[in-house]
Amino acid sequence: MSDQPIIVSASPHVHSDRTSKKLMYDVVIALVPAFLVSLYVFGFNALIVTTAAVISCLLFEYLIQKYLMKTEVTIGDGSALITGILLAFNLPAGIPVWMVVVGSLVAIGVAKLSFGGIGYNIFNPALVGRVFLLVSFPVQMTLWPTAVENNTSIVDAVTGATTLGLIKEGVQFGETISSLSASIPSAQEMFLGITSGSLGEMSALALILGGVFLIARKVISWHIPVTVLASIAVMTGVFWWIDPEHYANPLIHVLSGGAILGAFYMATDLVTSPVTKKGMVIFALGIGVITVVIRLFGSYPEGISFAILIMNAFVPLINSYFKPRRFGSRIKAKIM
Amino acid sequence: MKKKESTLINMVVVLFVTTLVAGLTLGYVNDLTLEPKARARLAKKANALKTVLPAFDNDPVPAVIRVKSGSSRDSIEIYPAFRGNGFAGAAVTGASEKGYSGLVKLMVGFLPDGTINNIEVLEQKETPGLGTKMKGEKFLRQFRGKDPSSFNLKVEKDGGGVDALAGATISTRAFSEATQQAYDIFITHRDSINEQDN
Amino acid sequence: MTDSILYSVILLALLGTVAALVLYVVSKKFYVYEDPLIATVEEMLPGANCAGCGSPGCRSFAEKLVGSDDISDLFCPVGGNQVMNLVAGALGKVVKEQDPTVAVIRCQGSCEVRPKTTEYQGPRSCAISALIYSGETDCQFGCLGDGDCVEVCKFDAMYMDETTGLPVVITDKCTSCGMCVEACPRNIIEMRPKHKRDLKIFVGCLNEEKGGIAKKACSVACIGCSKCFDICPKDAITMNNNLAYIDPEFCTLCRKCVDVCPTDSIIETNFPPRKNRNTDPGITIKVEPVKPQNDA
Amino acid sequence: MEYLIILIGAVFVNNIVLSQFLGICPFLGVSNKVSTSVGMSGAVLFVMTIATTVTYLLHQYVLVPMGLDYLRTITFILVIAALVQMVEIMLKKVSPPLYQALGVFLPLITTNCAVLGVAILALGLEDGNLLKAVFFAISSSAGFALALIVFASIREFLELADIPEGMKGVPINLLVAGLLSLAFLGFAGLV
Amino acid sequence: MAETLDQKQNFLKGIIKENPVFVMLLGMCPTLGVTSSAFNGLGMGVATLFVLLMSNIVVSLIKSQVPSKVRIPAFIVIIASFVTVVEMVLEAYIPFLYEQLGIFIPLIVVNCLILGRAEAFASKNNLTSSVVDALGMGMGFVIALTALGATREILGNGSIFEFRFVSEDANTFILFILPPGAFIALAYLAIAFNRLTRKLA
Amino acid sequence: MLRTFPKGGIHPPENKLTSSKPIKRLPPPNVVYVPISQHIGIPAEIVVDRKDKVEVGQVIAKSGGFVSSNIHAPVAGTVTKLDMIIDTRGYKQQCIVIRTDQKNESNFQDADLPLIAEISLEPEEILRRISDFGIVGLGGATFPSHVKLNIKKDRKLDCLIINGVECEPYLTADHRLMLEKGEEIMVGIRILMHALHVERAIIGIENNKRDAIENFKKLAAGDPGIQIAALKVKYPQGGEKQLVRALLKREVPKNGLPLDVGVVVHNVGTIFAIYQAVQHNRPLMERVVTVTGKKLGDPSNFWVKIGTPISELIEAVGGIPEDTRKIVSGGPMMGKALKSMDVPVTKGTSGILVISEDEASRGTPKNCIRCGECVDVCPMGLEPHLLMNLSEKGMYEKAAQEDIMTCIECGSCSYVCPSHRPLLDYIRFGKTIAKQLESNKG
Ligand SMILES: Cc1cc2nc3c(=O)[nH]c(=O)nc-3n(C[C@H](O)[C@H](O)[C@H](O)COP(=O)(O)O)c2cc1C
Ligand SMILES: Cc1cc2nc3c(=O)[nH]c(=O)nc-3n(C[C@H](O)[C@H](O)[C@H](O)COP(=O)(O)O)c2cc1C
Ligand SMILES: Cc1cc2nc3c(=O)[nH]c(=O)nc-3n(C[C@H](O)[C@H](O)[C@H](O)COP(=O)(O)O)c2cc1C
Ligand SMILES: Cc1cc2nc3c(=O)[nH]c(=O)nc-3n(C[C@H](O)[C@H](O)[C@H](O)CO)c2cc1C
Ligand code: SF4
Ligand code: SF4
Ligand code: SF4
Ligand code: SF4
Ligand code: FES
Repeated sequence: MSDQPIIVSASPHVHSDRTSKKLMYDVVIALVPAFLVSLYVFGFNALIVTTAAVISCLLFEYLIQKYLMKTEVTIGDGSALITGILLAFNLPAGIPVWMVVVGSLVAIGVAKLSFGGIGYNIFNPALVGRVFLLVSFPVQMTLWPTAVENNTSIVDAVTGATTLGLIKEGVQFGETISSLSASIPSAQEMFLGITSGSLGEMSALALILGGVFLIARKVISWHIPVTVLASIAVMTGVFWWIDPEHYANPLIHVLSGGAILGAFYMATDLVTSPVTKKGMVIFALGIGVITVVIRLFGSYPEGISFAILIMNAFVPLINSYFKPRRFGSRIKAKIM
Repeated sequence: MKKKESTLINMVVVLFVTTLVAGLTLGYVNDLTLEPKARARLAKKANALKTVLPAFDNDPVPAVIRVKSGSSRDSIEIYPAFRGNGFAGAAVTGASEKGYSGLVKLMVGFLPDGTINNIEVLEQKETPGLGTKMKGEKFLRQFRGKDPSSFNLKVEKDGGGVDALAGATISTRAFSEATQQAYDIFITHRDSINEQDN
Repeated sequence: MTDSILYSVILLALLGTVAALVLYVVSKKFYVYEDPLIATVEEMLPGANCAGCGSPGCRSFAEKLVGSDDISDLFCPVGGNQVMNLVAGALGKVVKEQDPTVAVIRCQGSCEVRPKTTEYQGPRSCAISALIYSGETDCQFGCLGDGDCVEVCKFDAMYMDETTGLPVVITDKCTSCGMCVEACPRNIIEMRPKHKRDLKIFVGCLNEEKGGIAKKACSVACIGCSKCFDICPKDAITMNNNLAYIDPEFCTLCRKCVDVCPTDSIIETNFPPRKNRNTDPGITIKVEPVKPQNDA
Repeated sequence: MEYLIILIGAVFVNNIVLSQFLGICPFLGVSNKVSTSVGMSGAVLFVMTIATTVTYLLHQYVLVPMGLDYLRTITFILVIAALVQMVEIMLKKVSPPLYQALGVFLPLITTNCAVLGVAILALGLEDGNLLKAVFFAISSSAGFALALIVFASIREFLELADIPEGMKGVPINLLVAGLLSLAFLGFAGLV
Repeated sequence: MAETLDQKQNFLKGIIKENPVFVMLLGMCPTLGVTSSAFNGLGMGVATLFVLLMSNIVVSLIKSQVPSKVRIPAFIVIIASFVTVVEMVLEAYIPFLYEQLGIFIPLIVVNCLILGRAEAFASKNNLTSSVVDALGMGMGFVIALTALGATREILGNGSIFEFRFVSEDANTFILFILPPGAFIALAYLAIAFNRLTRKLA
Repeated sequence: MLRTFPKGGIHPPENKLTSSKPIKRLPPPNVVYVPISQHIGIPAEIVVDRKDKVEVGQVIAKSGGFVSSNIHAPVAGTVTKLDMIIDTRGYKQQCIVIRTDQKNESNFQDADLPLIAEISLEPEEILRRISDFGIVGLGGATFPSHVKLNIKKDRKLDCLIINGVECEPYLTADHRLMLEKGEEIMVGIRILMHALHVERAIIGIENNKRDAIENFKKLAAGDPGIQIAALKVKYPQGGEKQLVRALLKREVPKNGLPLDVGVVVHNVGTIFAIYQAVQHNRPLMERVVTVTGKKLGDPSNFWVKIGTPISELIEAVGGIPEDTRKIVSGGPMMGKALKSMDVPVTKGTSGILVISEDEASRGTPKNCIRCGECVDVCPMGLEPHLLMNLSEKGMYEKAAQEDIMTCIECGSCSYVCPSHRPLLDYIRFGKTIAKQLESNKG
């Protein structure tokens, strides 16, 4: 018998070895390949932006919890770390560091801790931070350094437009997709990640690799990413089929912009997505549709951030209408 | 407080009296402010004219010429200005629907040779902090003294000479288009205005 | 010019009249009666919606007050006699005066006198831990110390004493709404008459165990020795299941029982200190008026 | 197409609550339960549609011909106030449960900027006609309903959350509204 | 003596304890809608203060004559009249403010603050109290709107009362002049206000 | 494909340390403490007095009402006291204390009675014996069997299900019983089929007990009425609603019983007890108990007399290990943590589990991250995270609307929650309050 008093508690007395901390660090691991690609593409800049975001997210979480809220500090649980990384992944490489810090403050202070911390936030913190910056500083947020192979210096960041930006501008000016095709990177380039855009949305390959890892580790289920990407593909496919000169083909839509990053890592945020599989599918469908609507008809070239935030707002509603079927709720029991 | 019982009579009477008094007051105030209101509306135009036109000594407002232009809903107004007996220039309204939030309406003052003297934004609904910067000195400065026949009224991005507002290319395009429209009208009507007075 | 004034007068007056007429007709046609007294009474009640009166809220209590002929059994503990008299006045009914009462904690099982024998892991809530077992100590009657009572008090009249692990009632703030009595799964809390200067004498223990066992679990337990019962001149004390209880209706606060209790189980509050007996200060619960700031 | 644009505009892009700031009071006040917010949305839909119809006609056929458009505010609000009160009295009789649920809030509709605001905005529609005005009113109330119901469901969820002490109540509700409005910015430029 | 003390309380409560914006959440639409700059906030505040004051006076004068069934319509007509007066005066004499405030001027009519005070206070109290109440509440409103307008203008535009303190192309938080910024700024101002008043109390 | 229930469930490490350990007989202790409430329902009424001499199997407490059960002396000896003893929750309960008469042989007599396969009794008589001999369900709930089997004529019943699932980790009592007493259990099943007039019986066994499945398959060969079904290893396969769903694809309605879908479920232990009662007139006085734990010297399965203090069982496996922090009566998923080792074995005690420091700690609860794991594993289709929050915030009526009452308290949700939330603690509490509210209303 141990000298300490015996423990009494209600059942169950054993627990699986999965912890929320492990889930979070799995996500961090999954993001490593994409980070390496961004390092390769953007060099030092990628490192600066990511470090700034991660450090400021952790720091704000620590400071606010310790001195403002006076609650337990939870920076060890990995969620602020993910928020930092994903925020950075959603920013262009050349953005001034102070803006990254502001974005982190909004993400952690406004979107997460104001609601009581991990688990209670309605909206995806990293995306709130990102959209806040996008709306506040549209210029810096759409200044895309182009990929220069092995570019490791900060200075010669050349700005170029993203694929979606090119298409949007071009179509607005009456050009056709085929006339634009010269300036659009090829599907292969997009897949491997030699194009311009936010830090983390470079390589579809690296992102999918991490995503598959997460699915294999059962951190996320396939429902959200697959539905989001499928609905984007189907919807853009329909428009493309109707008028291929005005609407880009679905492959471009799926591979470009933040579609994959959003579908695998941001729409799947456990806290801000529905709990049931049925709910997840509805949620993801909404994201896909809104993304396409914004991309094709709205004023922003890219819409997945907004789409995720909008659907985040619907999560409580989805959760209360798409409940699991209760056992034994069949009206009439069948006896032979 | 003692509540007053509601009866048909007192309900009708009270509402009748209240509205009666309200009607009287409002009618009266309206009468009082009718003129100042009109004056305020005119003043706005007059002020705008003063800003965009070079020095003049006629009253351009009554001399206004309204022309229909295919591309815009409202008719375009041309305010000719004279100094001494010479043609000093004209202020022309221009509009574009292609602003970020729709209509952008300007008043462009031209010198007789077609050079832009100054521009004033009459109406716009652009996003504060973005599109609204078109009213800023820094932006407007680039148009002054430019002759649209040589200065391409297009955003740099589209191959023109206009330096776009940061983050507000759309607004800039609309602005440029409105200016271009005013210029086109001015050019087509310049001679008739000149003649009209001479 | 004057036309405009005339028109506006005519138009508005017309609209006004029409509106009045329509409203009149509609209100006659769709008339629903509601006793205006209900609103009056509701306004008199404190609006704490604490349910101390037995009705789910002040509004429904008002309905009940207006609806019943005899309101002498109905009482709002928060508003007290003052409010009840006001209500009675408005309704033209009589009320019964009630002695003001206050909550007392009938257990002194601090960590010091009652050692912990097990460690509980689970939500810190008396109701929940009571559901799965008898508590971290060997006394299965005493306070569980998880503060459900403090939690439910709407008037900040209770706090948990960190050192003893027991709740404390701030007598001045207690409105005797009874929420805590209801919340306590062990029925530790009792409403007792407040008396003058808040003098109270009561047995601070609920342990029904036989003397030895009780004493082993907790050194200030009532061991059912009946000494207080024997000495009480007013027969205010009853013995039941090895436990003494002082009936406030008969107790005259003579303090004789306090002296004879071998385990210091009987609590007296707010009496002047006495010279002839040196009480252990750790045992008598002092009512502290201030609430510490750091309770979360 | 025109109607589709009005609908999308009023519901998503220029949502009366989230971007026009009309009807904020009931939005913040009647949104603690999804069920009540549905009731409130219904009431607003009803009042807004009727009010816009009446005021549009009043404006078009009385005020403008008589040159009395400066009486717009006062006549509109009088019509709305009388209308709401009428609905209130009728509801009390016809559907007491609904009245119970909305009771306190019906008078709020009178002082709901959304109703008057939409009535006034409806006058300014491009190539306006009665049908368009009414459709605009319906779309606007749909936008109101959308915002209100989503907001209410979020608030129901937050009831179960441990909101920090200082944020509880007003601030957190405003913050949610703000973030909701931020998300809806994504629809910018759709119409 | 007691009377004046009472009136002071009455006045102060509108600014602090029952601040219409931060505490009572009244009149939120203009609060959020027009406060993209400090000047607009101030203008709207003053316009509202005027209407509130006038309608409180009239309502408290005629309160005993109004039957309950037409109370609201009658009050509204009174309020609407003053609003229309304000509207006409602004258009005539301060046209640029008139344009800035736009649809929110007629909407003063439906500002819950005004009807609420008319209903809850002026219709139950005497003239002096009603005037003091209107002034207190109105000032509370003015202060709140100006503060919110100033905050949004500073953050969003880098200026206050049109006075710029950063260069024209400095990066300001445009979000704060946009609708979401109004909600967010007010949320945190309300916290600040609560903390401040709690400290004062 | 192995049969199983469609939604939810978990698969914790099985840890069946004792599955190959034959059941040993624990010698009767010197003193037994027999509580009078060992079953669900009304406690039995004591019919003996201090100093009375009692024989093995003598009724010492009589059924106290309809849902109640007789209690028999597990040993021969003298009643020394009618005392209080703490129950699993630590509260005091009435019990009968018997000092074993060391001289009385019946205390040590071999209980392995010869098999009697022939069924000679009428259904009424069978049910009477089940009632008289104090048979209660040994699967966990200790519901008096005669009540369960007392089926009204108008109820349709077509299948008897024998629960040999034993899905709880660690426990092997049913497993061993099925191996060692397979023939008796088969007879017991036939007795019940005869008594209930059903043609069909299914024995459900989890696939991790291949030997038991084989054993029964052999024994049931040639009896078309009795099927043996291998089930997927998934907790809580043994919950009767899940079992009925898995075996027959019938869903027991929300607040219903298996009987509502024409089924009666009994645990294998109960069946064995019924066999002994009917064929040998032997009351329920002892049961198989698995005493287990990773740090124990010799974890074993025992035949234990009812009333034996748990401390004696632990002594029998080599005493309590150094770093023990928790002692559980029952399995790790549903068992109760004990406050003291003085608690006696009762009819419902299926195992004693001794857990060490690192296994015992529940971890600190964190905020729910709405991962939905709990929703996924809940076999009843509930939303545990929601129920917990509602219960925590005191919204019991809402919780009742969310079907909190249908929770079977399997603990799967608490088991998986990555944030270590005490979900079931709160749900159980919410159920209690919701039940109170319900009965207040009615
Ligand atoms: C809420 C919001 C308001 C905007 N307002 C304007 C605006 O007033 N004028 C404008 O040209 N662009 C505005 N934009 C940005 C356009 O969508 C578009 O991104 C931009 O005009 C083109 O970017 P560029 O100027 O950097 O090339 C706004 C965007 C958002 C989200
Ligand atoms: C309060 C209560 C009443 C029950 N009534 C009946 C009954 O009338 N008929 C029956 O066959 N079983 C009845 N049962 C037994 C259940 O069918 C079931 O076997 C028992 O609850 C144990 O199941 P468990 O171990 O899965 O919880 C009852 C159980 C309880 C708890
Ligand atoms: C989560 C859960 C798991 C259960 N697991 C088993 C089990 O493994 N074996 C078993 O016999 N009974 C188990 N039961 C009890 C059964 O539901 C049911 O009560 C029992 O089989 C009825 O038989 P009895 O009356 O003979 O005890 C479990 C109950 C629950 C709620
Ligand atoms: C699969 C997964 C995805 C996540 N995605 C995000 C995300 O997109 N943005 C973010 O801020 N945090 C993300 N997190 C971290 C964490 O859940 C988030 O900060 C919570 O919303 C904080 O309450 C993610 C965590 C996991 C496990
Ligand atoms: S013995 Fe009495 S005083 Fe001690 S803990 Fe138990 S109830 Fe409290
Ligand atoms: S008095 Fe009762 S409710 Fe209060 S802490 Fe003790 S046991 Fe809990
Ligand atoms: S809610 Fe109940 S039934 Fe569902 S997993 Fe949890 S304990 Fe099991
Ligand atoms: S398993 Fe735990 S963290 Fe996940 S949803 Fe359920 S309660 Fe929340
Ligand atoms: S205040 Fe004393 S009972 Fe709550």
